[in-house]
Amino acid sequence: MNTMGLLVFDGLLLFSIVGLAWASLATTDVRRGVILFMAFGLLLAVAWGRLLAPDVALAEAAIGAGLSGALLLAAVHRQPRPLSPGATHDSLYRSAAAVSMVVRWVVTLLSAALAGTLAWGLLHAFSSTPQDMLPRAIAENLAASGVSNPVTAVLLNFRAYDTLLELAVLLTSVLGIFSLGPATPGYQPAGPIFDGLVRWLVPVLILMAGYLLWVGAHAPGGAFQAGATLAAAGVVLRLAGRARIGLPEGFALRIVMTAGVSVFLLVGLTLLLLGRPFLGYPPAWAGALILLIETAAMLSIAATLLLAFLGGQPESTGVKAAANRQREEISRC
Amino acid sequence: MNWDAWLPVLVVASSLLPGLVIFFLSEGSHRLRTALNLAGAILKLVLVGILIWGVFHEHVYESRWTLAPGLELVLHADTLSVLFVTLSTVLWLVTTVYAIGYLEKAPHRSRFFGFFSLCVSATVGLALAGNLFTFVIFFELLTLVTYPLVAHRGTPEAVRGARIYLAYTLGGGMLLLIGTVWLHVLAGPTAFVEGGILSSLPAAYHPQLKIIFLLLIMGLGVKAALVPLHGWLPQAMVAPAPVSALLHAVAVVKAGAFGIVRVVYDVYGVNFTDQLGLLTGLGIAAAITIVYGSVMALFQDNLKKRLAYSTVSQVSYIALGTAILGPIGTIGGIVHLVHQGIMKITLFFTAGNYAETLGIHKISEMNGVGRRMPATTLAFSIAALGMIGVPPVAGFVSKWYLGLGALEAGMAAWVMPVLITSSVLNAAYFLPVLYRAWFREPGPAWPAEHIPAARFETSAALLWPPVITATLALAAGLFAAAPYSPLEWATLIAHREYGL
Amino acid sequence: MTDAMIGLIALPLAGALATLLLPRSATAVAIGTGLATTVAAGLLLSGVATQGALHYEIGGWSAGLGIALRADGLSALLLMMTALVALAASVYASAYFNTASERARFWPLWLLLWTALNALLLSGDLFNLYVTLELLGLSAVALASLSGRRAAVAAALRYLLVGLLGSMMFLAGVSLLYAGYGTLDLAALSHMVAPGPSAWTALALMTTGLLLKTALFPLHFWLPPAHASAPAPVSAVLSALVVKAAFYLVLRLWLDVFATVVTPAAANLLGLLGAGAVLWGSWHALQAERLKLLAAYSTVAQLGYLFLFFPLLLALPSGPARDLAAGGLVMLALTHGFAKAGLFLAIGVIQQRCGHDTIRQLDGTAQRLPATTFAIALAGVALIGLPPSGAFLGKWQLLAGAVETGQWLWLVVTAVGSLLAAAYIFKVLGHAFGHRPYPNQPVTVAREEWPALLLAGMAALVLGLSGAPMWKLLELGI
Amino acid sequence: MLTTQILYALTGCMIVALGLRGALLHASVLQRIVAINVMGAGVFMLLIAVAYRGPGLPPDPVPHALVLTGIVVAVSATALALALVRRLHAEQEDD
Repeated sequence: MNTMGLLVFDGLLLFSIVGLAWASLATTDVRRGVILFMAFGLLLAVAWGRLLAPDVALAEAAIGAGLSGALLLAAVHRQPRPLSPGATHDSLYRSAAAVSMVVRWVVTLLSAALAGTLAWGLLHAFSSTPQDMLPRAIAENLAASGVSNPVTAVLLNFRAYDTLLELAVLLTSVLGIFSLGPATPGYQPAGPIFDGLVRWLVPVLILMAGYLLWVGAHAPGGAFQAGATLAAAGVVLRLAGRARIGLPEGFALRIVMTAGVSVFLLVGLTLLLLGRPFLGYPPAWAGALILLIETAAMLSIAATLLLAFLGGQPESTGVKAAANRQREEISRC
Repeated sequence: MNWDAWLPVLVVASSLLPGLVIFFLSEGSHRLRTALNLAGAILKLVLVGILIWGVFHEHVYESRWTLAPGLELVLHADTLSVLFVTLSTVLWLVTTVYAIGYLEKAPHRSRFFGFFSLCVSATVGLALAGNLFTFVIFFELLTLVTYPLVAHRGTPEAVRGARIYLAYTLGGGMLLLIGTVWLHVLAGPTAFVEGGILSSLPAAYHPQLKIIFLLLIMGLGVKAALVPLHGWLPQAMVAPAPVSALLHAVAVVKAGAFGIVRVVYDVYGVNFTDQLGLLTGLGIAAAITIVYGSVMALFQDNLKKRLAYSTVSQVSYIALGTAILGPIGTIGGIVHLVHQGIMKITLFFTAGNYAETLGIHKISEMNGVGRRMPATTLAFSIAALGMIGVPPVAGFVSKWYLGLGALEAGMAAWVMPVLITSSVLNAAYFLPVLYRAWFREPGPAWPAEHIPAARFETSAALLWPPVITATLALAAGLFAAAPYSPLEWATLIAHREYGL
Repeated sequence: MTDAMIGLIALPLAGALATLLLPRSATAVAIGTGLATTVAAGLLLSGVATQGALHYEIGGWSAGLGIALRADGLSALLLMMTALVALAASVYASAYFNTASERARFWPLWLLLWTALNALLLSGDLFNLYVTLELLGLSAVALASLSGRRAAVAAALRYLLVGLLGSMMFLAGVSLLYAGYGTLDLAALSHMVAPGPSAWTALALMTTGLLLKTALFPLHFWLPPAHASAPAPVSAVLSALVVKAAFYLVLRLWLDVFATVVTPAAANLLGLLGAGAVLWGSWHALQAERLKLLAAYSTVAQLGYLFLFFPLLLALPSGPARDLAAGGLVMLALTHGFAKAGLFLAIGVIQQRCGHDTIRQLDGTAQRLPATTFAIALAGVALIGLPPSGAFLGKWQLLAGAVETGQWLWLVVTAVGSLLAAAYIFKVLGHAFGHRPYPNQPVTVAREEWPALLLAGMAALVLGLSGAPMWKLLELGI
Repeated sequence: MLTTQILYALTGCMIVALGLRGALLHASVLQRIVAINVMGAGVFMLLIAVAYRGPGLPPDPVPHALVLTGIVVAVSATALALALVRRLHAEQEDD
């Protein structure tokens, strides 16, 4: 692929990405917007591949386009009638039609100005000599990190604290979803063809998740991509109307949800007790510890993403998910 | 522990601690509350006695506490602060007795006496303040703790009056704060030093110092009820009698006047203030207030309103005294701080008695009250005559020194007419009341006779305080030359201020 | 002492997991964790006071490669305040939520919020700050929508969307800095950042993002409904801590990282926005019909004061005068934290006892709950900035700085703001005087009123009178 | 190849602008959530463009890790937002 061919490819790819983004946002029909957004996500994954970022491409395809798309489509599907503007409109932005042209122009100019300054700052940053201090440091310490894939090394060793907090973010969002009400009603059982597809697809997805988890140590993959694939298996089962989608019940469910964060924290603290810095894996043990953490993380990521898709705690569990929230009793004065 | 550093703190704490305890007492425990109040008052009196003896013998009492680098809470007892502390302590004791009698069956007494003690602590703290920063802190605290007292009754007028009071005093407090900060930036932490510290500043600062002086005086003027800023005083008369007595005759109004004296003598220095040409401005404002207050008092039928306007004019005598350059004028001004306090509190006590015993609120209802309540009306007459300036009551002494000071400072041209007209006006609004009380036939029945005429004309706790303060006013006039009398102490202050 | 830093993050996170796994004993576990975290905060504060700024590299990797935790005077003080306010609010919450299912849902999110606050105040790495900001935003939104009522959910949704916009802008700024200087470590960046288009754009983007999260004047529309509709302990922590953490970041960026890039003109713009916030917030607080809205608008106003310090700190030459102004800023921030938390908790008591918090019908309540009214009065004193409170010292330094640098506008704005604050606080307190007899016992609901009283007392009395050692501690910070 | 990096970075800026415009203008909450996700994708493109060193050379792994974390954070925020929207619909039916 000579440089001219690459340039054409890039041009085509970027033009379609921007086109899809614009189309997805310009339409007033939410369903059409969501579907275009999913296409945008997939093309984005291709772009990451083009920029030699395979790990991110996998994650983008699985989580960015896949799961976000699924969540959005489920939300659009559940939306009874176009949300009356009165419900959640801000006092500043009335429904699209009523917004005067002035506001549209002002906002467009504002965003264009933001893009301009961002580009101006970036060009200035690129013009100065690229600082390769960090990549070199990673290359030197890669041997001591216990994994050979640099991205996994950064995610789970050098910047392990970020990943710990990120898992906490995931846990927080699911706890927030739980507090907002019961899960959505299921889907009607799938027809024979879809059922057949599911019978084949789910085992492959589970196998792929295991592979992705294992391969993450030395090639693109890792806990996030594996977790997302596992969640995808659950989503497919849910769409096929199956009652049991592999999620444990009650206390076990809570164990799986918190597995990622608690294993991470336990490893970190035990290392601290052994005199090592917090989350400072001894080089000899680094590989094994990272795999242990990644397995736990995969399980909790899969569980949390699936629960997010379900929209709450599955009904059949023991916890009293009351149908509607009983109001707080406030004693009269 | 070294006694010198802790005495000022103890003086302030002797009313602060009982106050805090009283807050949490339940309504029912009268005896404990009364005991705490009186114990606090007597303890403070004893401590102040030691203070007077110490300061008289050039003994230094000072306690410091740093709030932030460059900002120190300083309590320093010098001659001027001791004068105001003694006045507050004596009158607080008397007023507590009066208040216990006055609020016999009223609700919320724990809250009342709690804030009452806090208010006295703020006043004493303000008097003992060693620098302008501490003064401002206690000045604002005074506003804060007097608001609930003014609004104590809870009636819509009381809450409205309290809100007006708050608006004025917080506005004034903000001006004072800005002036103090500005001065702090120019001249660093401004301690109160006899003779003032600002004269050493370079001439370039003089215009700024003039603006700062204006800000400070306006901030203090709100509480000292100088004319444009006096609006809150008549409104605050909705407060119960002991509150009007102590607060508007002694604590709040005097705090403003005391502040003006401090700023002129111990921050700027009286000669430097005159050099900046600010004294005449202050004098004119005081003169206008004196005349305005007296004129307005003429038209008030409500007894407490008339006394309120009389307070407005009388307090400005102190400001007038500070505006008269020279020791004699200063003595006149400072001694009036004490005399006016004693006389005015008697008047408010007696007004409270009339209201509480016979339900009299208006002067038109006071016909022949002398026959029904001779002792109270006698006290009222002594104090009223003192206000007019009739010897031998204390008021005469201060007016005499003010006049003498004006002559000595060559400002007699406009000060004497002001003194004369105001005395005439005082007579014009007090003598008819006396005539109506003594020589008119009483009406068929009193508006609302709560307390029947038993052995005394009213309950003991209501009767004795005005009698005591009336005798004090008389004594301050008769024994003016005695050692430790207010006049002697004022002379000592003036000599130390002028470095004689 | 560096273990205290790890403790401050690990303890609440472990607590959150424990309360999620053991819902029945959640309250006991949560209060226990809260106490332990407060002890850790105390240890850290004493550590910083004795040994100066502390520094900890997570995983043992050197700065830049790994993530560094930093604790200097400013962050140690804010951590101590966070711990005290959160502990008091936890005690309050244990009595506020009366159904077991609510408590089981509340505690894990509450401790995750606490983790996010501690992690943010300790973090010394730009991207780590982005993750903590997100964790903070999400847990705050989840808590705000806990009651499930329509108003709360709608306000929480808008809060989330605004928060996401803010985070995205912050991340854009982070990517710019990484493109230009190749590192994410704050300390390294503060030496490398030089004035230039990429630095200005990054600063502008990150500041806009953070201003969205701090709800500074033009971008404040989401705060009042969100804070007013959240449950009482949540709105206390939202107003006192969450918005302040975002302000702490703006302060850290402007005075530490971008110290060489920041221009007086930019600082004056921040000052103007702050002045707008003071006037707009105070005016709307005065018009508010409900106590919680009044407190929320008061938050918008009080944050305006904190932004007034920026033009002063830029104009003052570095030296004792600047340290005093910085000390005043921190004192004002701490006092507002305590006072606003106390105020919201007290309002919660009134709302729970009466079912409403409309100011006009407050008469009966204010007289029947003397301890709550006293807490509101103390908190009010601190919000206005009247003496014994810490805010008085803070406003004194603000006025002194304004006079010294000749920027009179800030002086006038502070004066008008304080008087407006007095107006709306005493509008509420006016209802405390009536003729209904007082109950014999001043405290009616001990576990709810004591936290409010202690927090308000801390702001109005303790900080004001014993604030002196704080200034020495700050020499190490800004 | 410098031009690829700049090309993708500029596209990233454009996508950020589109996302911001959509987020501020749309009234329907769902479309606003989509717009915010698009804006996030734009910022991620900036990061990945910054990491790109040229066709043959190994890219800088740090921005990749950051974007991975960013994607997961974005999806959790979207999930919570959608749950809030669903709750709002449920409340709308009640009253």
